[in-house]
Amino acid sequence: MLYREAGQFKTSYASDQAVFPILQDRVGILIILVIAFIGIPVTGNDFLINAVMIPFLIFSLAAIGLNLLTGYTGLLSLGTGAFMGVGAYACYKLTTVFPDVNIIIWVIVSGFFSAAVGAVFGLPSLRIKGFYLAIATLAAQFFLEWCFIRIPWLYNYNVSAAIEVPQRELFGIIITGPRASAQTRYLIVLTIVVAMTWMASNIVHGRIGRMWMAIRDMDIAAELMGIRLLPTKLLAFAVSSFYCGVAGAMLVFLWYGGAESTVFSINESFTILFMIIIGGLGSLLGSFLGAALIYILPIILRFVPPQLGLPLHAATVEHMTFMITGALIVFFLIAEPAGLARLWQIGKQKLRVWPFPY
Amino acid sequence: MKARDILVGMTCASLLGAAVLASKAQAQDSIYVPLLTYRTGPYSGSGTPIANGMHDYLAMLNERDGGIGGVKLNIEECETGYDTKKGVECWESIKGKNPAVVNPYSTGITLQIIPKAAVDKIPILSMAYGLSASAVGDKFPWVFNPPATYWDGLSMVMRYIGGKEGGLDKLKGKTVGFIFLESPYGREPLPLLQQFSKDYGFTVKEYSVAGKEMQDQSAQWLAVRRDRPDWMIMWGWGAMNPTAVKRAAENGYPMDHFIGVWWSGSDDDGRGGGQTAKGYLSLNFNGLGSNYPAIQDIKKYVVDKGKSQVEKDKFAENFYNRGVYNSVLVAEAIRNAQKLSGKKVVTGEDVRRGLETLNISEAHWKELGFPNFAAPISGVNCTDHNGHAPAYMQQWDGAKWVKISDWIQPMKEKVRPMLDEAAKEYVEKNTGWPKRTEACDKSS
Amino acid sequence: MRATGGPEAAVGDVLLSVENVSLSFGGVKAVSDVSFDIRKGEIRAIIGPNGAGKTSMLNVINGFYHPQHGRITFKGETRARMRPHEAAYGGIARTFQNVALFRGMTALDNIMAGRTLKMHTSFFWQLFRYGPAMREEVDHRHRVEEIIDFLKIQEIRRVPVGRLPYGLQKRVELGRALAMEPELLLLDEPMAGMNLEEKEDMSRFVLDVNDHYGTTIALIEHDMGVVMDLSDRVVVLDHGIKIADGTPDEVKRNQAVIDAYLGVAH
Amino acid sequence: MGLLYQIFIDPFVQMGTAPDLFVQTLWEGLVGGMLYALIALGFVLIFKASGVFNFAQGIMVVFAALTLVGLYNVGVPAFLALGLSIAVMFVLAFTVERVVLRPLVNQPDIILFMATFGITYFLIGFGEFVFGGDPKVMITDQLYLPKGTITYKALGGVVSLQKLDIAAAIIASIMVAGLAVFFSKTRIGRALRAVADSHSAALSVGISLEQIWVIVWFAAGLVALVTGIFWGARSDVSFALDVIALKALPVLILGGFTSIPGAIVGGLIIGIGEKLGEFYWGPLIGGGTDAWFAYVIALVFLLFRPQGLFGERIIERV
Repeated sequence: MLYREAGQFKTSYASDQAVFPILQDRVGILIILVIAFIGIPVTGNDFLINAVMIPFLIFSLAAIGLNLLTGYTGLLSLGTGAFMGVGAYACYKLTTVFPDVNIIIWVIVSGFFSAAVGAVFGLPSLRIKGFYLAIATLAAQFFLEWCFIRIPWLYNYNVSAAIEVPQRELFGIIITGPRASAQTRYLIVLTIVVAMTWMASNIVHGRIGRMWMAIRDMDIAAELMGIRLLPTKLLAFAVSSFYCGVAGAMLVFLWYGGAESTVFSINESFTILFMIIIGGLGSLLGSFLGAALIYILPIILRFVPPQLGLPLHAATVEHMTFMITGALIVFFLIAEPAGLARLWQIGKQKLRVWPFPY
Repeated sequence: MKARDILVGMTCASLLGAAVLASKAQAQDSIYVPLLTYRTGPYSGSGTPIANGMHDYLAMLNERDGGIGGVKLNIEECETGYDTKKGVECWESIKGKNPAVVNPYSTGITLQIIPKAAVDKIPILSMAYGLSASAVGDKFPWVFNPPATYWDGLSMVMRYIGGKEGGLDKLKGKTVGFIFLESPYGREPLPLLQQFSKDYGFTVKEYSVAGKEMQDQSAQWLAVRRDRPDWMIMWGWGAMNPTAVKRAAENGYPMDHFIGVWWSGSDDDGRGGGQTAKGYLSLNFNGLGSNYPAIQDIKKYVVDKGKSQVEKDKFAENFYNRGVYNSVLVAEAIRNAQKLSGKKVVTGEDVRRGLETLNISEAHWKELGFPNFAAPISGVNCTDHNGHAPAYMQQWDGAKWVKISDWIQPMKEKVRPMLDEAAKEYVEKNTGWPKRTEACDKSS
Repeated sequence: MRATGGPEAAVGDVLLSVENVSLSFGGVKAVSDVSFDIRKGEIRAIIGPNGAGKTSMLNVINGFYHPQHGRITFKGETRARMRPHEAAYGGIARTFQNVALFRGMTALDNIMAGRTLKMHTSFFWQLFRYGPAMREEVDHRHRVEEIIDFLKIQEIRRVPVGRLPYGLQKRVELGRALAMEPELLLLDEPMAGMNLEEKEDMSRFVLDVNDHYGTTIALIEHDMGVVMDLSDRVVVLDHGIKIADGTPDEVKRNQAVIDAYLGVAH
Repeated sequence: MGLLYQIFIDPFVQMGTAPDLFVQTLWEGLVGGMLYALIALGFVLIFKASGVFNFAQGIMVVFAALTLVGLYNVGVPAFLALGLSIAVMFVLAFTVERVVLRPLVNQPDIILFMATFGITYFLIGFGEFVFGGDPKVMITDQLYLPKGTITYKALGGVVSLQKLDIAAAIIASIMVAGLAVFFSKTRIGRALRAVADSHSAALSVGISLEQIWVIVWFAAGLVALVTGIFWGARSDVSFALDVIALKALPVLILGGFTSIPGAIVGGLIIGIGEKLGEFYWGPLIGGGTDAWFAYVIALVFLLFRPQGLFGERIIERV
């Protein structure tokens, strides 16, 4: 099918204001969704679903969360890991105190706890920005991490200070805990991620998204246009943390099956940040592309060189991952600050005029 | 624009490549032994020698004997960085490749994968670490932690202290400090320590060291100075150990009253403090030095052939030998499994049976080329997945470790009931924990 | 289009007045004791040499700077200081000396952003982009398209403004200000850096806005010709002090003004 | 009541009854703070001259120390290794300028800031790749650094000071004094200060911006090396130090981003504050407070005095 928009005239502003105005894009999304919802669970092996797809989707959601804050609103945060942690611990407390309520509800509700905490730590954003704010979010990161260890109530006084995921069911199907099948967990994760991505897309394409981007691009002009900075920034913090919180809860309940505080360390914050830098700041698509690249890079390094007859030590893979990630960040910031998402657009642009580039 | 084109191309190519390769299946004519190791990050100081030891013994079996029972071992390391998260990722990525046994090498990782083991039918060998309660075989059929649990270890330390004080009842009114890494590992002995404190009437002071602060520790040791504990016990790991030893010496703490568990006794741990660390004590259960035929074989078949990552001067250090010890258990479990199942290429289920019948007598140790290397492993069976073997005390003489005691037996009578209790509690907490269905083999 | 007034609104009542405003930054006086007023429907120019305090004056009017002394009366309400969102809600819009567009957004989104004040659907509907949210989006899109047509920038709708040439950026910025349907439009050097043709276009737009929507305009401009052609009344600042106020002709003949320009410029 | 007593009375009673421990705590805080201050100093040098907020400064400390020890471990004599490490830091400065800074010139600050994350990660991977990830013992003896403990019997107890820490304090003071002289007396130093104000002013002194960047990054590299030596001597050299190095960020908030005295005073305040807080008040809330103390102090500062103790007020313009 050729990628052409010729002949597609918009007859109303409503259709022109749609998120995907071009028919081929809508068809493309549909195909991807069909593959994701039917193709992968039916044909994919356990490794693909469990070790690649589930974490990829969860990290994508966290990356979307951070992207709403950093990419769309221009507020750099290094506290993503901790906000994810709030979601995870909130979900753990909720499901152990009220075990009868369905776990999926608690996964979503835990996002609200994360949102509240995020909004509190977003308060300084009125007075400070840029790397000042980044340092302020470090306070959130380290303080919350400390709470995850020193407030035993949060992990039900387990001696190990770790949280373990209890087994929960939905319509008689086990959906959490070690006995839940990869397919089930994958479908739950996918549904939540798709729904929340759709909502994020609605937000950023509407009034709120424009307010956020206005603040990002020129906060003074935005303020003089009547956009109130503090509520808007706090909303960005809250929504972003909501996404991160749900991602954190899913990370523990639908992927790891248990966690200790170190899961939500500063390194997690950096990983997510790198995903959006490489994927593309201010792009939902970029969040997915960045998560794919950062998450799959070590897997590539583990599998590709041995096939080429260059076995790498496990530690070397780790070192290479660090080096390549670092180099990629610098490279992208220099060559294509808009990240993979922009490359994708350029690719599409080329396809649109192909085969006659001029 | 050029750079962009290259970027587009590279990205597409690598994503495609990954997709193709990741889905490639593994041929099974060897036994897959994944090793969860860490040679990077803050804990690599402890992790690297162990990783070398584990790898090199198995590699030696491949080189010298052509594997085990004629089947080559496919040894593959997965880097965890002592990070629970990465450990779980390792588990997820290896579980499809029919691993014989998994050595998580982190209590945190062990805790996370214990529930997965039964489902994925992969036995876990958490050698002298992990969840103490997992020694209870009828509750944890897939988890093994020989030769001794942390609770055994703590009881040995108490026995040693009792010996020095002239009886454990003499501890009444004294203070015992416990400095530990803030992690599931460091916290594991806490319940038993509290129990001891109740039983013998001493006060416990806890000093937790967060991973971030482990290279500093000045606050903790100032508090030690304030509290003046009579004995200090340490459950430390990685860069925490040498720093703690150094800070203890700086603060004038009597080093011969400072006792580390077996994981706080690597050569690097003592070396960090050098001469000032003289007198520091730690538990150990494996032999020191390279004076064993099998260790010499490792040197001959692996190290000298350049097939090891170990630095020459770190060969056969304490933690290297610890790694070797671990691999001996793995190898013997696989051998048992081959015997029990009659198969050459054994699966995780077979190796589980092999571990359950693990029995290494003194004569067998000698046969393997490790005369007097370690205490016999005799107590492992279906209900006891640990064996509660003894350990000995070693002391840093300023340059190396010296064995200073005989085998110290754990207080099994005290530990075992508590283990049963803890296992029961664990099962109650985890609703839907499956009953043991695996049949029990007779010990070989 | 306008909420109040209309094309027929004649030059009349005082819309905004500043009285005895003084503003300083750490001892440096930017504006001292300046008073003037802006009447409904007029085009009011603020001129003066570099560093005269013109931009600071605009910043005081729309609440970005808070003067140490003086009062501002806007639509009959007097206050010591304006706050940015109060000014915006009250109907003051503004363009900037160095274009302050939202560079990462398209021209359309920039102008749509100008409608923010007028949009009210709740966060909940926004989440689903359905029902009231979608209706509102389409309604405002209609208004924005009118402005786009008016400014003749149809073909650059979907272009991120960072990639537009300077002249067009200025035009989009004007569009964004117009989208707020202001009663008072502050233009800070709308023609700076433009060639003659662009200046003529822009002048026409300014006059059209004043005519068509009846919007009161206050502008800062360096090009004397433009100022004299466009404005109804001119206030002249120099070194933060008001030195003249009156019709273009009066100001042109004012000796203080001539001195200030000769003395500073060349 | 009991809680109030524990918060407001008991810690001071403890200070009074065991003054030796109080002095010791102060000293430990001072030493820790000095190391924070040295890292912050590296930040300030780079920020002043290039406006780049160099997140990688903490990693440069580890990298420099690791290079030194790594070279020594492969058989290079200690002082030659020191010289080579200095050379490596120069190469690093040069490379960073060429590969990262120059292509990113005129980009928004935040982009440069994020680029230094990239440098950070690259250095971690590169350092471990070349020298291995295991912690290494600093070669204090070979560099003729003093070791051992000076113990004073005073204040009804014992106060023990590490000779090494004293040496670190002295060398750090010399270095700061040297930098001060460099900035005020030499031509390059004055150019550096000029560049902080305006880039064209620097050009008029006849030094290109590129050269200046190399120079400040190199200077920051030297500061990192010195810091790394002393820090490495206190604990072992490994990348586990990087999280502690992050504490230099709150120090900067306290001291202001452009002030050298600010960096030092800020470092000492945070060092002493977190140790006193942890020792006397930490146990009340479970201990381990030094993990976040510095950041929360910085947060409070950001809310009430964003420009720091010594920074200048920022005026926004349109």
